[in-house]
Amino acid sequence: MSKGFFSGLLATLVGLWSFTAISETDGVFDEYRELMGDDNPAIFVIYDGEEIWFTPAGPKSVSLAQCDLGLGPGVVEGAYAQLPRYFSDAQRVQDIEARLEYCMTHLQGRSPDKVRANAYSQRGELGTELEALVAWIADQSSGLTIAPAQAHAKERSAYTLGESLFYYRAGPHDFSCATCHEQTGRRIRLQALPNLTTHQGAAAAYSTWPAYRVSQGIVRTMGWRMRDCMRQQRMPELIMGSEASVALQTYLSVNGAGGSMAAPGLKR
Amino acid sequence: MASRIRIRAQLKDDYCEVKALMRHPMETGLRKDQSGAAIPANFIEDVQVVHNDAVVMQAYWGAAVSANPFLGVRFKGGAQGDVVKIIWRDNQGDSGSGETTIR
Amino acid sequence: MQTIIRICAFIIFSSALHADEPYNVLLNSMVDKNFVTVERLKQDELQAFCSQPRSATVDEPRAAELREAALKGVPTPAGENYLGDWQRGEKVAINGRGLQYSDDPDQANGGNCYACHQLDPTELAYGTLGPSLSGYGARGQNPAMLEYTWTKLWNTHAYNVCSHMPRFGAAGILTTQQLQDVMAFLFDPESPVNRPQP
Amino acid sequence: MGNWDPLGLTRRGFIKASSTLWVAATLPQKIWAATLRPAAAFQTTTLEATFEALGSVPKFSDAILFSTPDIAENGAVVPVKIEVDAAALPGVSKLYVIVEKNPNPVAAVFEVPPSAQPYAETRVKVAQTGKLYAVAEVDGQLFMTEKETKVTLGGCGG
Repeated sequence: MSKGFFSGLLATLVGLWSFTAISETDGVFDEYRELMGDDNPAIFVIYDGEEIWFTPAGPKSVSLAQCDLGLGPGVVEGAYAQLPRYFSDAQRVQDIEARLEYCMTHLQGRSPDKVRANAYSQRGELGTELEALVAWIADQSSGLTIAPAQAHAKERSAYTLGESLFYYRAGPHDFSCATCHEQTGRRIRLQALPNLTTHQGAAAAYSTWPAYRVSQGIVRTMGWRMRDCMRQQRMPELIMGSEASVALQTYLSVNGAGGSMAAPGLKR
Repeated sequence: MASRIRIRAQLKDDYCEVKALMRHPMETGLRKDQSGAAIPANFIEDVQVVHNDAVVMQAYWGAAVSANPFLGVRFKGGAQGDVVKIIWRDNQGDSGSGETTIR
Repeated sequence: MQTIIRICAFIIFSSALHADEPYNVLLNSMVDKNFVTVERLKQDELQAFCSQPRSATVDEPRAAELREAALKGVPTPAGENYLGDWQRGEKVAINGRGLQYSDDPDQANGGNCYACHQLDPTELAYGTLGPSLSGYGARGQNPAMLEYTWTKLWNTHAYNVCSHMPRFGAAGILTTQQLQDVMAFLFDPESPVNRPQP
Repeated sequence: MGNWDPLGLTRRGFIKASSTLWVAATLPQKIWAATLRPAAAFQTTTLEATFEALGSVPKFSDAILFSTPDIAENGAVVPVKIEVDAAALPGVSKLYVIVEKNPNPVAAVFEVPPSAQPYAETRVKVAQTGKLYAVAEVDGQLFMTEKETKVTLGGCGG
């Protein structure tokens, strides 16, 4: 019987039913969200994730139950809220996706390329193992305070790097993250844009990813969110769990520190 | 195989409110996958809500019902502890069911 | 084709001034995808200069040089013909695609103006990163106003260094014809931009 | 706050329970085939053809409370709720959700036995901005109310 079940269920109830809306919405979709209520299909994906965590897989046919997410082997509850963080075995700062890739390759013997190739659902697919794992792991931090580790020098330099990446303008459109996420109360078309340089904006955004996206019918991770934003900035493809992705997530989580996790969220 | 239906049954002043989420892609047959091939139509056609073996709602759905469909139903005469069961069948002959007790 | 040539020219001749660390990290964190390559990560002088918060203090002399260079690079359309067809211009303003690795490189690029600006006052889905342009035509079509708007679209840094509006002309995102159509969408009295407020 | 009580079993227990129910899903035929799926209604492609398939053009009635958002953040999932004032319009046996500009306007049909309230809530796909109709049937007579829902180009337009 999975140890985390009951605490998971409690966290699920708290997480899914603390409805979260990006604070900067100017009410355009309040009626829509109110009618949507809080019945979040992510609940199914969370159960999948838990099952996958305990199922032996990969060439070594080993489960992820001994994977260390930063709080000790197999400790899942509360782990997501303290990421990204430095891992001495990997010698680098990792987000949840880089950390899962590390466990999948070292514990299960899978090849990194294969893990990365199947990380995110392609069009028409209905959720990958990684997306389900991240949904469950994030749910296990639901309601807990966002507290990314910043004690290690590399964790602090990840934050500084994240900030410089946040303002890095390049590509045919000269876009950077700041183009859209540096001001409060702005939007692209009807899409509210959180100001990620502020505590409130960063907390509202960081706490609600991963999220069930109604437009795709699946749970999407923060890593995917970074990649897809870069795509729309007209940049090349961001590698899952890469240094740039982790640094940007560190910038977000530190800016949002003190907020409370409420993932998986329910989003467009 | 994780659960494919979540049901909540709550007694309100003079009716029992049932809320359910079903895990189903509800494919219209018009969507294409990454390689450009059409994804075949696959959607729930029938849903039955049963209270103590009596049907309190019979729904027929088309492909326009959203993915991972939600259903809200209200019926009279439910008591705490009664069993509410939901069964769905889709156009490919697959089916799913689940039940809960009224709170 | 003309756009593609100009994009390549734009990238090649832009002297690659890297703020080293982010560039190198990005180079190791990204891979080419379809027609979009890591070549796009190289910054030109303007991008490097503008990779800073909007509130940062500006090196005025350097900004003036960049503004001058931007202004000099703006071509005047043949015969000073600034206005094209507003119906086509509207499509360019609505189209949010173009130059993403998920886009078809053979399709014309969009301008995605609605992403940041209000235009047709009856259209709900508009952005607020840029000012509302509804009723822009009321400014009249005198040469100075046409030239100002044309230059602003071609290379916004000719007036406002480190603006966050893309350099639609200078970066080869839109063709001269597309820009003339967008100008018509802004100026033509028949255009929905200039319809009375709802 | 509602609770999602999976029968109070452990998660693994729950799976076993719901799979055994799978067998029980083959209910006695009499309950299951009580009515037939209105296949014709699901085939129509225009509003007129839809009303024809249902039997007549419904009369407007304000006894039908139809909740839908004026603006949908995304057309893939639009919440709809139909609540009929049973005093004003008694004897409702069927409820329809119709989306005028969908390839097939009929999205969902709800058969409501006497023991149920004339109420139904679900989420439907709305292809483009247009009218949504809630239709109620009372012994062969059709009543309806309509609401417009705007479906906007979400996200960053890319």
